[in-house]
Amino acid sequence: MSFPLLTATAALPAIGAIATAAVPAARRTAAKWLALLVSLATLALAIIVLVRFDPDGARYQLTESHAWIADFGVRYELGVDGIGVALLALTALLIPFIILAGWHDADPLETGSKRWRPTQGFFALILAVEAMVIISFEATDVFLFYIFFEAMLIPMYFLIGGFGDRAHAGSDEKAAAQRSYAAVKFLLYNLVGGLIMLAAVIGLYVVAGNFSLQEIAEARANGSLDMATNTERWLFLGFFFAFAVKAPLWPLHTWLPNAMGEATAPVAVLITAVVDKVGTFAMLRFCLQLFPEASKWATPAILVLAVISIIYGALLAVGQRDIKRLVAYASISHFGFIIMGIFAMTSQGQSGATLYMVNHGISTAALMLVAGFLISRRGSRLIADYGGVQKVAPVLAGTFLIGGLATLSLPGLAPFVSEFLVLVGTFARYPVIGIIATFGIVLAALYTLVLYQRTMTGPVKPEVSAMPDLRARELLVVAPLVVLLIFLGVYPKPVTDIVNPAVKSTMSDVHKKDPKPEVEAAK
Amino acid sequence: MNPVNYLYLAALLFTIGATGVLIRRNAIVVFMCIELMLNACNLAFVAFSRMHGNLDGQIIAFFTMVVAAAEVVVGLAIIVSLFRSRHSASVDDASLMKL
Amino acid sequence: MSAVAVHSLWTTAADPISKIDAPKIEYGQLSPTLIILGAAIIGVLVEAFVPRKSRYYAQLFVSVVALCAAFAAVVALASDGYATTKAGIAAMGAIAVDGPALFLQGTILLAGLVGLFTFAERRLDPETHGNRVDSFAAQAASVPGSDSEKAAVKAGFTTTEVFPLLLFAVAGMLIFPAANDLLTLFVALEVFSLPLYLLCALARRKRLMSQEAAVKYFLLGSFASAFTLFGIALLYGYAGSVSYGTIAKVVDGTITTVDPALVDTMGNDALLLIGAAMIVMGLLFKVGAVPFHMWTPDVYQGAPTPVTGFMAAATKVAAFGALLRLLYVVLPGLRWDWRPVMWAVAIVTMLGGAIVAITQTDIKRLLAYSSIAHAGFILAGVIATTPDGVSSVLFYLAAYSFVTIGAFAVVTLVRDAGGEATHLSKWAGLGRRSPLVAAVFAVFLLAFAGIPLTSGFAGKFAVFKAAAEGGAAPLVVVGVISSAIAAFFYIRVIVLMFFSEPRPEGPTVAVPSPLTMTAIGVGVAVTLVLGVAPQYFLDLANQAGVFVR
Amino acid sequence: MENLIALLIAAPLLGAAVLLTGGRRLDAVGHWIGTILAAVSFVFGAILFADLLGKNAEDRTLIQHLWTWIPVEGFQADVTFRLDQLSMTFVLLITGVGSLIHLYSIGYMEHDERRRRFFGYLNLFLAAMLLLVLADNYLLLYVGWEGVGLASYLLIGFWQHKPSAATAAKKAFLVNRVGDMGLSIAIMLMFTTFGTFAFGPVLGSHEKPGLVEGASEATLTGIALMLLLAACGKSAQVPLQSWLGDAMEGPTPVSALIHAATMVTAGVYLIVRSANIFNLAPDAQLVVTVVGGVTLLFGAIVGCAKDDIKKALAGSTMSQIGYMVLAAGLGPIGYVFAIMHLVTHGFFKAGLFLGAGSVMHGMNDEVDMRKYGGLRKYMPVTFVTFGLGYLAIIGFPGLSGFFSKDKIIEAAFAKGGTEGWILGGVALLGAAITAFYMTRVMLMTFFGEKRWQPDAEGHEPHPHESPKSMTIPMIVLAFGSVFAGGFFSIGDRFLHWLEPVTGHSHGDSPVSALTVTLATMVVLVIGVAIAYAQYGRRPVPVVAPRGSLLTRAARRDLLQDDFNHVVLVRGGEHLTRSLVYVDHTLVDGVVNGTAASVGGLSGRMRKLQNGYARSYAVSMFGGAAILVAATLLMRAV
Repeated sequence: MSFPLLTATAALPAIGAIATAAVPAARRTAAKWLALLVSLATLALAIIVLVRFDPDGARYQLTESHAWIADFGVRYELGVDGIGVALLALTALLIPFIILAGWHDADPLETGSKRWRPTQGFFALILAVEAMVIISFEATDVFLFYIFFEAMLIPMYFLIGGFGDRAHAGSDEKAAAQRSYAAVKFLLYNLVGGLIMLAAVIGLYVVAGNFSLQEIAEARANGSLDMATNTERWLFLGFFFAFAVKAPLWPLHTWLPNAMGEATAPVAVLITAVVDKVGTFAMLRFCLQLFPEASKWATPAILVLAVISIIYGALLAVGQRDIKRLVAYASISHFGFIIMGIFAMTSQGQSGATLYMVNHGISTAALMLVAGFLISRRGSRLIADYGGVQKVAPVLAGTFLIGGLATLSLPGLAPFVSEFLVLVGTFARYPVIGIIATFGIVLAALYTLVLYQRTMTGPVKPEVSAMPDLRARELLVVAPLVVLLIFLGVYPKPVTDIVNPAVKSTMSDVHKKDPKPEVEAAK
Repeated sequence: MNPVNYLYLAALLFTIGATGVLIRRNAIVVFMCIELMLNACNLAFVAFSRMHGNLDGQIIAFFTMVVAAAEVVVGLAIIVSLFRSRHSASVDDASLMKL
Repeated sequence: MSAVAVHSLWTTAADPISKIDAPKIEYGQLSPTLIILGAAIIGVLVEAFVPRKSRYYAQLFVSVVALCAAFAAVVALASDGYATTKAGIAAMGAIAVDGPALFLQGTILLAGLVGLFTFAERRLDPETHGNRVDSFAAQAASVPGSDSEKAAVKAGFTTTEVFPLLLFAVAGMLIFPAANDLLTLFVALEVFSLPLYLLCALARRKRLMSQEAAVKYFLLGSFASAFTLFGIALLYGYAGSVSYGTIAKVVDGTITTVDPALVDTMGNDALLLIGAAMIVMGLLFKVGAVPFHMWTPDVYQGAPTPVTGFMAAATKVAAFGALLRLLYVVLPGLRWDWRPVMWAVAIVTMLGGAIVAITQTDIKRLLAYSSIAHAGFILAGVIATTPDGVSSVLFYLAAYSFVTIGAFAVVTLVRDAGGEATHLSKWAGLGRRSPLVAAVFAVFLLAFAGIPLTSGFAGKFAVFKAAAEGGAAPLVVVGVISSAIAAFFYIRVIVLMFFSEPRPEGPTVAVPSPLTMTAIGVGVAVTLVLGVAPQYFLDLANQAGVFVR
Repeated sequence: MENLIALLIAAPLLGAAVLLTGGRRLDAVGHWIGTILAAVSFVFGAILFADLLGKNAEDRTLIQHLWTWIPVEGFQADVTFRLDQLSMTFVLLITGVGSLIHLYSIGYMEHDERRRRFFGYLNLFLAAMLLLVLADNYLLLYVGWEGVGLASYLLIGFWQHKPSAATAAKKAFLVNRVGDMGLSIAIMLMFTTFGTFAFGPVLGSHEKPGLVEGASEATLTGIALMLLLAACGKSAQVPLQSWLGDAMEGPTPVSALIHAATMVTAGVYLIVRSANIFNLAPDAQLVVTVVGGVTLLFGAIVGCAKDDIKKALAGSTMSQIGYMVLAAGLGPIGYVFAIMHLVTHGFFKAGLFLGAGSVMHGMNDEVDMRKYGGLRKYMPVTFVTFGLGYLAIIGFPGLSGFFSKDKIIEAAFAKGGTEGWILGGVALLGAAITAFYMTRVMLMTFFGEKRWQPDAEGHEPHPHESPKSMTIPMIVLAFGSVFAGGFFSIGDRFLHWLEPVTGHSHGDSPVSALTVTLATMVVLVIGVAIAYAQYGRRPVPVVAPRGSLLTRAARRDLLQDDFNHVVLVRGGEHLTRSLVYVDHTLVDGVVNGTAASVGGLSGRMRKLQNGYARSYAVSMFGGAAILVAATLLMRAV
């Protein structure tokens, strides 16, 4: 029985959350530092996991398995494959930045009772989310996964609803109403998805008799467990629906703009860069492995939805007046790419999708956090309220531009690699879909550059004329992300090496081979 | 004569009682209707007991009476207290809580 | 009928009965019930003889001791194997001592104990004339607002009768799920109903509503029990016996001794079906299933909150226990007749409860409707008609009862000038004022909503799983849909507590005595334990999942 | 030796990194750092060039593999550089002209407080452009391709405070993105067809083509057309030419380097590089020639109507690149001459732009030629250099343009058949128009009497010669524009140099080379004469006359922008607006509607709870009745 590394990685932030919540009201700053240190420690653990993980080793590594609820056929089973490790690392990496970026977002405005501790709550909740996300990346037991997939909604819900944007901080009733609307919408949307998945989970148990991903996948593979076609399809749909809501896939996306618009920038990043990844990750891990046939059956429909997401999200991003909502719709477009890559059922597509999850996390974080800094300076989310910022705050503008260029996946920055892989992977099997999706890159350029032009260039608006440039803390948040974007853009090998084997085995799960090129290289 | 007829009677009484509960306003009367229903049950018990030729039914009838008596005790207490505080025994007046 | 027949009847009746062998009572196996009943009677005596000042303490002492002793007895019996191997019928076939009975009795006793704590709480209301007061009327007999009431309050009267009443109710509830013949069933029903009727009428504040609740509960309750009784009569007529075992045999036609009278009644299925339906209806009334639910909101709202909590928890447990036994022991042969009907009932109950709850504005009514919805979920498990179904229901009941009592206990804490502030608008911003209470209540709400890592989720999962395995997949789908709807209004309350600005004239949160604290604490503990590590209790429920015939 | 290739790119990249992250403390020396690093890169280029000359023709290809970029199952992209004669030519052009323009910018941007940043961007551009021409596979080329796009975006919009500049930058990037879309689709097609997109395996060499031979013509045509789309975007060919005119919002050195000499010619590079694909896709080639021909005229016509000196030159750039594309479309006959014209054009067009910049520098950034006049007295050096560039571009015998353009016209005729006649005719006509509008520019700027007045602030411009740092590059470029063509053509040096890569074939022209040359001369004279008649003989009105319909259309880029505006911009706005509406009302509305309807249902069901015990009893009774009935019914059925 070796040291339970994976459990520790998840448990550390959980404990940290409790500890942070327990910090007395007066010692606000202490809570912040505690949270930051915990997240850094988690990052350290994640790195250890990364190091201990052997890409060419067994499919699931660092596994742990303990009896839990025998009665439900549930075991406490953890294990990571390449995909899981990559996303785990991403999560652990982003949280410190999120915490650092949200340093002042939760300083109490109005004095409630002396026991009211928003700051502690804020950081505790972030850590709680981290713990749950991490464990859902590690879980190889469907039920275990489901539990945290659902449970993470609650802290997220409080983060969205409880800690509004400083843009409309204070007692502005309307803002408060919008905020709780967004929070409720987020929760109900995902809860409905989750509950429908619950039905499917139960169904899976009735069919399979246990929840162990490996066992079921094995049994499916060697045919000892055969589902009736319709059963499999229903179960698949049950699972997929929940993931599609979380991801989010058109037309189940409308909660995201509200949530990201109303939440503070760091929380918005938490939603789109971390939590939503669980959805796409789960498609790759659970939908494809548990229901390969049904997945193939549903592929055309899903691809169409994905393409719609890509174009639709981009077009709506163009039409937004609100910076954060714009980023939200951009994310919808990007999630379209990810899902398309997953269901293209080619190695390039799936590797690309996984890479995309990581890159999108980083790029959105960069863009959104800078946007957050911008918004916190001017106290408005409306694009129209800005102009000429580039002149007064060049560094801010520069980082914002880089974030934007990453969002439009400029070659040389990380997202390009993944986006191109997804496109090429899709094109290889579904040329038309691939070509339509390619229009997305033009639209991406459109909304990004329009955003940049309207906010950063042109004559300096009087309201922004006194705007300070990025402060040290903020620079500390953005700079590493930018570096990472460039590094992974020119040298993504470290990630792909981890991901490829996992993708290969996923491909074999769905019994799919890559299409051969028309003209064989004469070797 | 055929004990089945007693059953019909019992059913009839029961229905009358139930109808009374549904249409009468005065709590006391409603309550009496319920008693009527209970007694209809008793009649049924006795009749069945006669048909099966065992005594269970008759014994049950006695239990029922006792229970009915107990209900009377509790019920009247409640109804009276309601009446005293509202000066009305109409069940329709007692409708503070709704929706 | 012919004269001969009449004569024969007379003669048989007139025959001197040679000897009646004295009934054999297994006191040991009945001890839990007997202890409670005994304590209840002692309680009555206490009321009669102990000076008023010290009654409260005496009663509290007696009740606590009795409940603990009874629980100990239950545990002893269970560990002695009566839950599994030695399970049997006691008291001349009147009472079954088996797994479900003991499990539910244990649950009821614990619920009763926790409920008792909330009954005994006297720190919440401000002291009047230097006397600590609890949530019950100083003198139930005195007209609200009258001089006599004022006098009673001044004199510091308290209705300590609530304790014996509670005990009587508990006793009835103990028998109810264990009853092994219809007569016992009926008697037990009345034994626990009547005290509850009274308890509902005893609120200290808002007495008019309290009395109204009592009247409604009483009239409708006895109306329902009249139906039950008639149903019993019909079943008796059908099977010529009220003993579960015999009826079951007659129903599935495995009976050995058939006399001519039985032959022609047996042939008459109408008796059986109508009778069964009516009995089931009586039980559905008690669990508050649609369309027999309409008393629930009014009574829950009007009754003193501690009573509501106790009632909501324990009554459900007892009633579902009885329902299970009836359907699994008496009417298994009739499964194909009652299952579809129960399906319908379960569906309308789940949806109806959830939907109507959305627009409620009073926290107690809200919880009432949520309890209706939960009744629907449990019914889904009942319908499974598998051993899993039984154990899942048992588990659900155990989980649910503590959450409920805890939730209502929290409700008692939030007060303003007019007593408990039950209108939702008053709960706005509670999270800002007293985060801890709000957080605890949020935990309960999440458990109600069935969010993972709470007992609510484990229970819901168990029940739905059983239902799915029992071939009731559509029920599961309806179930998840209605829990989605239900989630909405639980969330609404949370939003209200945490995200809306506190009202300046908002309510205060009273600091309770250790009694209520224990009640709430137990609630939270059970909620989390059953949510995170339910295995042990599931095992218990599984062992307890078999009925004795 | 091949290890030097990476350094070619590394030097300016380093410069960009340092200058852009360096912060204010580098303001003092920033421009020198930038210039020196550009020069360093040029030196490396020269060394490599010498090395290549040392080898014999067929093994003049250096490959440098750095690292594996994207390794995925069945998909491999490497960071590998290929230096052959073709890319070498570009390297020298880019670093050479680039260095000169860096030097020029030192003076030109002297008074701009963001000069350091400007040089950072310039270096960034050099790095990207070099990556573009040195990449050994299409994906890496794509990186450079969009890299130059980014640099051009940043430089066009360098004066961001001017909304016009910001808009122009955005427009340039977007139009290029459309082209890039073509490139990425082309790459995807290659991947699915060949399983790779590296030059070596796919293209092979011109005598021994690679995998392309195995592919169907349809596929190849598809790939070729997609590549052409990319080229159109980058090289401002019809229909994606609209951005180039606006791009003149950028500082003049930028226009000279990026939008005249180097970046805009990348499209030609792409086509010539992919020669083996186009050779096997004749239909695509035809399209290429058509695009080239159309743009040739389009640009020329636009160039005639513009009064803004830079816009006029921009039009001319389009038209000249049209020549190159036309040549590239002709296949092996034309590739070499396309590149040759590209190089010579690099010299004289850069020179012309620098001259224009120098003029503006002396005229308070006045760009309207109608407000110039008679400047030859005030800025002699500029006048001479500009004049030489002018002679070169119109193809004055003996100067660079003469050789390169002449060859192209000849090749066009050599295409044979009606196509040949048409293309040749177009090329000739283009030559005439070129002569016309360039003469016009020349006359309006340097001849006639002075027409300038005080500007808005009321101070009279004092035209003066520019500082050395600006004039030196102009002089050097003037030399290039005079002698390059001759140097290349004498003994077909350039042809032999490039042939191993592009291959070459002599089409049999229906008309002899001499005839073509004479014809060119004739049209040249005609063009000049008309221009002189119009702008030399009588004074140029300061306010532009209304002009003919064609003139007015040409002033507005032949209404192409208006078309874009109406169809794309307006249409797009309406589309997005309506989609926003749809998203809010329909997609979201369904969800909220469901919630609302459930709420309403709840409200109605609530009414049943009317507080009357008796109605509760009724429901119970009814329930019981239903229960009984249902149970009986179950048995009945």
